[in-house]
Amino acid sequence: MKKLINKPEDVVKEALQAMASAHADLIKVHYDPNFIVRADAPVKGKVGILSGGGSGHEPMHGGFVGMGMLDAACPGAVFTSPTPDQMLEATKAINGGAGVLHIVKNYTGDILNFEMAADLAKGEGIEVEAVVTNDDVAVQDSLYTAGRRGVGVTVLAEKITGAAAEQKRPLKAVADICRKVNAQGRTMGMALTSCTVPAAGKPTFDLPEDEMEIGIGIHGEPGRTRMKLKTVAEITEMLVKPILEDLPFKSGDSVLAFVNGMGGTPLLELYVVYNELAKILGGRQIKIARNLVGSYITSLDMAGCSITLVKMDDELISLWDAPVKTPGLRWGI
Amino acid sequence: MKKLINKPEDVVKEALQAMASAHADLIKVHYDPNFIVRADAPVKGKVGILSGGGSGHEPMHGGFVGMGMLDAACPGAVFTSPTPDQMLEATKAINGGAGVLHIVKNYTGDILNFEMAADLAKGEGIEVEAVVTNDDVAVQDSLYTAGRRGVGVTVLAEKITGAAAEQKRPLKAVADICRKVNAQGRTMGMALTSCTVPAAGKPTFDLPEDEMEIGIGIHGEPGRTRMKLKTVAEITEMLVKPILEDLPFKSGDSVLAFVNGMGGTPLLELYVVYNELAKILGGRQIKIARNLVGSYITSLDMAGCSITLVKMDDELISLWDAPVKTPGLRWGI
Amino acid sequence: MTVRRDDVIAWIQAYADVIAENKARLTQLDSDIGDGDHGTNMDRGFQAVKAKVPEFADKDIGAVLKTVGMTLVSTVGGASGPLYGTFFLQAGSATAGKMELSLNDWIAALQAGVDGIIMRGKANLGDKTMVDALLPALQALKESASSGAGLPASLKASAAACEQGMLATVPLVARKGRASYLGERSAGHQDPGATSSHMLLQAAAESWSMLAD
Amino acid sequence: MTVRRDDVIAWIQAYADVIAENKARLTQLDSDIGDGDHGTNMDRGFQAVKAKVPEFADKDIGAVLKTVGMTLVSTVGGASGPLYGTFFLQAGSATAGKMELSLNDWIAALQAGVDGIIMRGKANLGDKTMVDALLPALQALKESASSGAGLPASLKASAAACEQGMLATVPLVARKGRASYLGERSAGHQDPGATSSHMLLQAAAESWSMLAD
Ligand SMILES: Nc1ncnc2c1ncn2[C@@H]1O[C@H](COP(=O)(O)OP(=O)(O)O)[C@@H](O)[C@H]1O
Ligand SMILES: Nc1ncnc2c1ncn2[C@@H]1O[C@H](COP(=O)(O)OP(=O)(O)O)[C@@H](O)[C@H]1O
Ligand SMILES: [Mg+2]
Ligand SMILES: [Mg+2]
Ligand SMILES: [Mg+2]
Ligand SMILES: [Mg+2]
Repeated sequence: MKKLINKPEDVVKEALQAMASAHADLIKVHYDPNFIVRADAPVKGKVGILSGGGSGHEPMHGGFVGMGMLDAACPGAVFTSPTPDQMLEATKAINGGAGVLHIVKNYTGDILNFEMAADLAKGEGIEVEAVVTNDDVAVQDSLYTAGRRGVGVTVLAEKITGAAAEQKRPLKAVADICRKVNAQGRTMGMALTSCTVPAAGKPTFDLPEDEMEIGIGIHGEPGRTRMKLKTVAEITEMLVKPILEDLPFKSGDSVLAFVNGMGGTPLLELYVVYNELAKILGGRQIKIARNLVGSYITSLDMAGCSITLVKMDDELISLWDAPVKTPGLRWGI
Repeated sequence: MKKLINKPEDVVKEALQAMASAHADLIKVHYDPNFIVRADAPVKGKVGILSGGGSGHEPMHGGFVGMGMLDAACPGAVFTSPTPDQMLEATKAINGGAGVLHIVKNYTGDILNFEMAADLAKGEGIEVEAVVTNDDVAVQDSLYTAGRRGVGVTVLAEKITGAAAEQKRPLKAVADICRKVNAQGRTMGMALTSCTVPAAGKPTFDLPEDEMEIGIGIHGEPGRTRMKLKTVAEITEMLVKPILEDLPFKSGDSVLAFVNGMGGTPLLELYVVYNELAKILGGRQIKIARNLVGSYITSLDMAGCSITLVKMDDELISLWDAPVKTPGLRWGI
Repeated sequence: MTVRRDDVIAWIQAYADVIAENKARLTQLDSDIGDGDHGTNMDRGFQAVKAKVPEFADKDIGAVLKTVGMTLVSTVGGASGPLYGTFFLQAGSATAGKMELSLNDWIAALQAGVDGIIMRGKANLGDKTMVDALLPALQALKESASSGAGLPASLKASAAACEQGMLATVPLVARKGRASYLGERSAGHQDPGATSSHMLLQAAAESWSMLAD
Repeated sequence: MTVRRDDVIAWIQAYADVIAENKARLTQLDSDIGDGDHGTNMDRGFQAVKAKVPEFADKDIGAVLKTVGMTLVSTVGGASGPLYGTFFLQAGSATAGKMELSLNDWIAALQAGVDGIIMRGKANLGDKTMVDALLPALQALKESASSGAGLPASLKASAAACEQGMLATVPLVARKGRASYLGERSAGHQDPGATSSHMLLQAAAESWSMLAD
């Protein structure tokens, strides 16, 4: 295993310490239980937004804490949902009196832990709503599975919902914006290589030098199908088609297009993917109103990418454009 | 070779097309000869800043074109210096009447091509100055080599110099700021894996599963020494020590600390490196006044990192803090 | 023939050691059809439980099991944290105030624990989860008890049925948890959670096998 | 016994083909001690030159060589682009207006080209660069000419000396270009630029070997 680490079990804690010192102007880090809050939390009268999940997806979620996005994030162990006690303490720390929204990716672990946390927080008199993101079209037959995974849309939903909260909209309205982004968003991902979980010490799956996995998640789960490596034009088509058909996205739609790297893929290649995506969407008269290209929701050192499209309207665009000031995403301020 | 590409020879052009469409609000792309300019170039009365070099280092340099940083960037083929005709056209396109500064990384190819371009531009009546960055302490005996390579400092110099130019300082003063950042900056890098040049199709060097290279550049050149993999605490110490001794950095100094990923290393690990760096500098009473953690000057898909320190004063800090609006680096606006 | 408070603690400690020994194996099973952390998760949780033994060593069995549950909830994370956490919390409620357990008490505790897992995770038999190991174990325990067998024999029967249930997960296509994302590709692998559940009841059977009648 | 304009063009075209065939080899040499692009760089440049042949096929030799130089400068990049570009630009200046070259004209052209490379790259003999192949070639050419040998024989001697110079780069420690960063680790590898330079003069010797006396 080739990683810049000391002991596998210390990676998360050490990264938190680094974030605390590197971004002291934006965030504060609490330990035992671990969570990251924006430096000025709680913001009075504003809905607090909490997300969280296993570590290994950096900059998500800790890198999205700050003005205009998340109020707090709970990092679990690598690829392991955080625990209810973390979530409860974080919920209390960001409750500015207007309630707290939990943005939860649809994984059994995340759902169960956030449910327990919400029950505990409500028991302490805090109003809590939860929105579950489940945008991964790679998961078919969701009746026979734990349902679609929450992936790329989560990043975009956190940004847009954060902007709505910043306008001091009430909890229900903020949660509705988040649900809308999730409902109008779809993602599909692929891997060129497996990732290696530090504690496991070896790749989660083996992938021969000439093969790739289509329909992977963000935890080194193998995808649904394995096939010979193809050109990026063919790969992009394979990712976009099920996305477009699923919502469906139609000619004349405006979208936010997000090309995401899985952690081991350089920006150069992500731009090459974006180039193909722009061609495909252009050919279908779908307008890319806004875009994001980079590694924002990663899977440790996995090479590969995901594509997310969210159908946008004027309100969502103006919320996307609103200022954001976090370690991982920043503009307008 | 596992890459998200079509044909190796088309990668650079396709990435340029993607940047043009993804960042149409910030930049424009010219083809044949290839260069990227900020959307509002030339800015009247402002020194134009041009950089460039081989592709494969994204976001550098094209991703740093925009308000507060570069006016133009010339991308060469992967790891190959661009050509004088590109540089000449870009120089003309950004000349707002106050002259143009070329920021050149110290590689024979870049030096020779920029020299030819400067001669041609001067021939057309444009005032040109060149600053060569050469911050790589891995290169010893610079008398017996082509001299120290320009690496991490280049990113920081482009940001700080761009801010000075934005204040409409004259060419000589802008060039002096750039020289000062370079003179006060030092970098050292290491690799966990080789990178793979698309046209070559296989890794530039072989590195066994339990070994690493110390003192690498940003072009897949092997480093000066190869050794068994160590903990990140030991690695960071090995990178920082020669940096500190070389300038030297002393107790009481303020620095801009830059932990850079080589393209295949996830942000999580870069934070772990930053954590070690902060400990080492803290132990020596060197203050981290500002920091940057991320993959900004990369070497395709190489896993590894570099550490750059620049000694800062109040002026440099305020130039660093000044607004910047580029695809790759953005704050304050 | 009863299980005393110290026997319960001995069982928990024995299980923590079993998990530590089998950490890599559980993680490997989870790598095949999940995200490769089940061993690490369980080990983190049960090491924390072990460290807490001094705190609950003088409490009643209900309190012991509840503390185990709380500790798991706040240290394991993932799917297994809330599930095993709920198991112990519910088993603790069912045994509140008790200093020793009869066979019937143990049946009630296991019933409450398994009900808790099903209530929280909503898995059905055949979904390829820990439930596939636990439900047959509970069933066998009840049958053995009603046929008049004693505690050690019933625990043995329960662990054996648990093992069968665990092995029976191999051909199944997962419908719950991460493994479900693999669809048909999840068949042919043993479920990690079912495996750790079998280890739990196996540890009970072994740990309590020589209890005085 | 002279080299006519069409012979010069034939040489350039033959060299372009040699480069295309040896692209992988040159890139491999550059991977060992550089950045693995020398073959790709040279091939990109000489394919562009080949495409331009129709444009300069009716010009004088000086103009032909200058166009080759300009094309290399604007398509090769890296270190070799300005260096080979300057070589051809300077050789073109030395042969301006000529429609054919005597042996002495060729000596003058090669001298100007090599001087240009040294002026631009500031490499000394022994720095492990193309200069280590080119200087001995120039020297041998002059010696052969002054000993009275004809053009084909002198070209052969020149190419042979060039090969020796190229082979002599193997044990050297590089002091210029990217290979210099490797320090001692650059020894034991043949310099890619010296290799492409040898191919250039070898192509001249072969291409012009059957010129009528
Ligand atoms: N809904 C569920 N009900 C019961 N057990 C479940 C459920 N979902 C998952 N499991 C169990 O959890 C195990 C995985 O646990 P673990 O790997 O620790 O958590 P995660 O899946 O979050 O990484 C599975 O093998 C399965 O037995
Ligand atoms: N200063 C120099 N003078 C002469 N030749 C040089 C010099 N620097 C490099 N070279 C030659 O250039 C060759 C490398 O060319 P190439 O790989 O195309 O460019 P780059 O080094 O920019 O990647 C070397 O093998 C060497 O022969
Ligand atoms: Mg997990
Ligand atoms: Mg090169
Ligand atoms: Mg798991
Ligand atoms: Mg080269």
